[in-house]
Amino acid sequence: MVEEFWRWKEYRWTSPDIDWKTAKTLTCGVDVGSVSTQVVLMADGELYAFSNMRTGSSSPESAENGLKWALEGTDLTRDKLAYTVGTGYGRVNVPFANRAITEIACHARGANFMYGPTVRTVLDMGGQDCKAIRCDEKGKVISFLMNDKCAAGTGRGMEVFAELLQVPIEKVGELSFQVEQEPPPVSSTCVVFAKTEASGLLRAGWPKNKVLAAYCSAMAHRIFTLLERIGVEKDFAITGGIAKNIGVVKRLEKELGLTVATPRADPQIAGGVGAALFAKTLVEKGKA
Amino acid sequence: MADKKGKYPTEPLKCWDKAKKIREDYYKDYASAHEKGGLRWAGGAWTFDAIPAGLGDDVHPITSEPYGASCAFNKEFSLKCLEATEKAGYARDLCAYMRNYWGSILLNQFAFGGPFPKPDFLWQDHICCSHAKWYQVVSELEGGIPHFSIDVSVGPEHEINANKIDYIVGQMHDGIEFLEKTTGRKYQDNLLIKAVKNTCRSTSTWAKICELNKTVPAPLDEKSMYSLYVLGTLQKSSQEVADFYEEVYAEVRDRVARGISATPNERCRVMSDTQPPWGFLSVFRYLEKFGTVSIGSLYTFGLIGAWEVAPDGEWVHRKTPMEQGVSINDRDKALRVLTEWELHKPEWQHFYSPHLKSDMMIRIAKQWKLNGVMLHYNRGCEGLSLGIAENRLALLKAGYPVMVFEGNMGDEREFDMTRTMSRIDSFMETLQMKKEFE
Amino acid sequence: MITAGIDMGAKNIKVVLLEDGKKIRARAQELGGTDTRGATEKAFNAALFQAGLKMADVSHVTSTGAGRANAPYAQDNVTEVGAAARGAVFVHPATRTVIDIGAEEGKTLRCDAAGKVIDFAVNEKCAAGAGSFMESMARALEVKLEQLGPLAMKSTNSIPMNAQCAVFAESEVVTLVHQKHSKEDIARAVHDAIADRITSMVRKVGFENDVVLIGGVAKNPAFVETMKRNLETDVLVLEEPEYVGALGAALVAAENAGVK
Amino acid sequence: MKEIDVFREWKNKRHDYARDWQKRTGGKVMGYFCTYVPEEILYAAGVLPVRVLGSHEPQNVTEPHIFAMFCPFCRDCLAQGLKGRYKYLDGLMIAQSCLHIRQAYTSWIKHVPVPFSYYLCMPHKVQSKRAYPYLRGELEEFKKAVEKWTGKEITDKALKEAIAVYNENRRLMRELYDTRKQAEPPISGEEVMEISMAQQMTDKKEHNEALRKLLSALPKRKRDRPAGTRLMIIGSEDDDIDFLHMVESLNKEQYAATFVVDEHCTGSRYFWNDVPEDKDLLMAIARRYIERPPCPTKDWEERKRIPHIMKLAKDFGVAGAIIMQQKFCDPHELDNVVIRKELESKGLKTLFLEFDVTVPIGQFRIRVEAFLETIKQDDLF
Repeated sequence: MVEEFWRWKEYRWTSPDIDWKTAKTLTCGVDVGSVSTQVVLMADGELYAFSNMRTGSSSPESAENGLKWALEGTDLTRDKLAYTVGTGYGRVNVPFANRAITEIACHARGANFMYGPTVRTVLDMGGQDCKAIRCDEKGKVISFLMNDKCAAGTGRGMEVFAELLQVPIEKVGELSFQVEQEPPPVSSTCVVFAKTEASGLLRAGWPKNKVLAAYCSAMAHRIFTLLERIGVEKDFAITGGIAKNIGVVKRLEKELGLTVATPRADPQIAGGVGAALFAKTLVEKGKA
Repeated sequence: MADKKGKYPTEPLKCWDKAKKIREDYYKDYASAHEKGGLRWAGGAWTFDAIPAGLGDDVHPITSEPYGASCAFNKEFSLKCLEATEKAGYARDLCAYMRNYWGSILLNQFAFGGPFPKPDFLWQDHICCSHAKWYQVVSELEGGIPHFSIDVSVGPEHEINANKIDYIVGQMHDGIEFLEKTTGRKYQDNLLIKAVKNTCRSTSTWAKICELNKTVPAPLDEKSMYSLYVLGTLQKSSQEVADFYEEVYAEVRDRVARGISATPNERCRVMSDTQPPWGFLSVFRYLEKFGTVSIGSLYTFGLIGAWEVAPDGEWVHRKTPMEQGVSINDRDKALRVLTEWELHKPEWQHFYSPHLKSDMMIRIAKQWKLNGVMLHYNRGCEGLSLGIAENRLALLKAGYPVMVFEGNMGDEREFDMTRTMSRIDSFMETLQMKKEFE
Repeated sequence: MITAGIDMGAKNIKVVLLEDGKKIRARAQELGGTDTRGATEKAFNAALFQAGLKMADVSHVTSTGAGRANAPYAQDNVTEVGAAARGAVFVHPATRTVIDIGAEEGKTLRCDAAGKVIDFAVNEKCAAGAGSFMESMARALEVKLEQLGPLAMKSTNSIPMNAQCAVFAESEVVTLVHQKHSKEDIARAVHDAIADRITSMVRKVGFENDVVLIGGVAKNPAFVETMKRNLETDVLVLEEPEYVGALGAALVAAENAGVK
Repeated sequence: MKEIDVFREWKNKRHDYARDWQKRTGGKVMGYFCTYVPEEILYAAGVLPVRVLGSHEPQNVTEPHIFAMFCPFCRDCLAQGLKGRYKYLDGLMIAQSCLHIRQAYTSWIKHVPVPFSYYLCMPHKVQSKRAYPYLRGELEEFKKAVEKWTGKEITDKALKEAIAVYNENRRLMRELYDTRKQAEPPISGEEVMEISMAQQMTDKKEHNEALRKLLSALPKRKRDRPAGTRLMIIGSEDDDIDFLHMVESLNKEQYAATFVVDEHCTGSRYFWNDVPEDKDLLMAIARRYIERPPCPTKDWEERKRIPHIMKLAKDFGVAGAIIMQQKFCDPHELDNVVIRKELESKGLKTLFLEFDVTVPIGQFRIRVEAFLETIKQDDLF
């Protein structure tokens, strides 16, 4: 295949208004997910720079590349980083991390920073799993739930689907709304069978957008039932890649009957942010 | 392709409307029992409903399995119930009937309109490993309702002995004490005796009706049998059901006499197994396109029917104790008769060994002259799916082609219509059946 | 007389042209993609071109496969199960058990000498145990699909794969990579996982020799080896395994067109 | 330590042990499903009861026999039979509990015939006074059947001795569990699980001997890691050693944790109560099995499991409970909702995990670490 529709844009960012040299503590958070890797650099607990890229088959390399890229253009060097926390699926394979903390704790903490202390429920829609987290005003995890054994309703599932329909993944959301009326959701839960079902719908003459709509609403509903099981309390935040897919988010909001809080930055980096913040706390507590 | 008209005359069932009415009244009576100073109780379709009957004629039950099936017919409502149950933390693979029923309680919505009418007590029996626990949960969801369940898992019919019967009858006596204590009513043995006789009569008569389906062409197809047998699952101990079954028997016998067929183009006879996916009974209509009729199943025959093996090996209806000249004149005797009668229930035998079920199925396949068997691997009921894979092997060994399809009697999310249809297409091909009309 | 069989598979569309129900004149396939009708026309024309025939020469067309109901050109259709049996017995008359692994469905059937199906099973609900599973695994291992088999052949020891969902298995593969297992061993684990699923299905139907393998995955030598090991019997791979379904349909077409 | 290795050895080489026992004693070996089997009667007849457990390997032989909606454990057990791992059994039996395991039994005796097989109709309504005379009667029948099978009478003397050996074994196991109440238990949950498993596969006399040696050695033992978070396992059948090992070997600076008690049938439920004193020996045995900590299939109308679980949690100073449930285990699914509510209401965190025979360690690890963080995450805030 020449074009890879599932591939989303990798990028990096540096804060225009922070001078790291004036910062007391510089910390780093590395979130090596099954699909994407983010490296977040924070100056005194403020977002300074980050990189967001796809995870390769080797976590250590992904982490390394992520860090290099995050530092790129800033004259900051890694030796200045007081403490690094690794998180995500490859958290134990981050060579330069001082400690590993689970993505559940990090996403709750990160959401607390990015969406504010009023956040009580966090949904992390990652590459391969979907986590519903209840947390307190400090971003401390009270309870959590993860989807099991089946990948329907995950980022990876969405990629598979974008590939099948040959629609760039960033476009899936908006296109899914370009339909006369909302179709019934695809019934299959299995990612692969959802594909089969979709091919069937296409054969039956459904336009792509309508199929996308059916898939997005199926995904939204699956996530909804997961959230129902843990109980949604406001404010409600979404982190992870899918947070950027309005096709799913808008439909989920409709089912929940509440709107999702708006983040200060790309929700995909929440895990990394949480990790960097934990790093800061650990430094301050002299645990580093 | 031939058209829908076939070589056999067909006719709608006369008893249809009455069946419908009995069912509607049943749920009305339950819901409105309190208005008339009566009582409401809930339990399973297999419970000894003859026993609470001794509390008075104004005591009305609701049996959860048929209720759950009624929910399943309404896909939208059913989905709401199922999701409410999941939200409450109950697993998706639990009994689909109960998940619909629990959901109704959680949503406080009665499938037949209005809020869910809370029962005064729970009266159940226990043979599969969850039966009594279903009502443990019901009691909890309803904020604590008195609950009594009777353990009947004492082994297959050929092992019945005094010790086993005493165990069950003993529990029944305790149960009657429980009923008097919880309701504050005086228990009336004469009503019990009447109800026990009705139980034997309705279940024996239902078997007689099923026997008539040995006829070629079959006077009844399974789809219509469902709407008739269900009454037995509602209240097999009621006079009304017992009498009604005798009417049905007369009508079906008349159909046989006049050569009336359920399907105009019967060329191939199959049976199913376990509860069907209730939301998708159209599967049975689909079979007709191939000139194929499902004449029933061990489920439709044996859940409510009482059977015995005649000296010539034929499977025939069980003679009632009254026909056998047994006199029932006190509580203990009534309870013993009821126990023995129910312990012969065909659908209770396979709980101890799937091989007993295989034997019964093969017997049906032979005596009802079948060409093949469709097994519903039912994710909604572990009790009736118990050992079903062994049944499949045994039927194949006996020379009957078998089709397997996975589904769920009460959770439409686990039934895939398209895949099942294509499965049927392949199966019909193997039976050399061609579609006769679209 | 020329008849045609079209196999509307979940991934590819295959066409076989048959002469007098005896001689295969052409085989062609196209990726189904989103425009199946267009793809079918392409495949059909390619086949006609190969055989130096025109549309008008084809007297009967029968379709099979997931999308058989809306196949262009087809006068009638036959189920995948029926087609697979007919095709397999035609190519290899001693066939009694057919294992067909398509992109998203695994099937097993037992049949008689005439290609009449006696019993069959299709994998339920989950796609582990199908070709697409193998594809996502290859992707997770970052190797080409064709390389997966040969890699597995080089494996020295077996590691169990626990995840069954195609997508979770991907992450398990990544985990195994992290645990420094060799690509060879992981590739084998993938094969074992699928082969176990398929073997379960085959045992359900019960197998009789000869056992033949059709469908795309049949071209994978490692998979064939694993199946032989599991079933402790020989498993034959028919020539052009992915066309057997379409061939079966073409045979049915010939029959329906009255070829003796 | 060597006093523990012996149990691990027995567990790992369970088949060799049984075959060797057969040779040594000339006695019969009875495989059994479900811990409601009255082993005392078999032991009195000179029979070695061994519980059939799975091997936790992927397998492809049970699909034709058991529909996939039944629990992985019953399929794994049947696989052992179909693969011929238990060829040496002289008999196979089951005591009635759940539908799932029953299928392993019924398919096994049909496709892998054994000289003697028995289905014991253990009552479900153990909360009814009617269960006592009934079970006593069933045991009477069972005793006769065993006597017919072994060709020798089971004397009261033999029964008394068997009961004594079994009660001794139960006492020693409870003593072992008591050591886990210490702030720093001398033994890990993984090790205890190996001992409990061995307990279900070996001659109780020999198991008692080994237990005594272990108990006298334990006081001097120090583990190489802190106990950390004190965990309880609540579960359906559970012999997932790999999982316990994973949890108890997580990075000890951050995630130190130890299983200090359990409530499932491959653990405490199996030995928690003794056969009481009773002139009528069969009634004594009946009472023991009726009054033992119940399997959910028998825990109704009242829920007696819950107070028992809460007491264990209190006595062993538990901080969190991991509910390990075999996928599709309906009886436990009908208990877990209330059990979790009860534990959470007492401030005990719970983690629910659904098990298949093979454990996807990766997927579980993240859940367990996050769970431990929710119990002890204060250093992060």
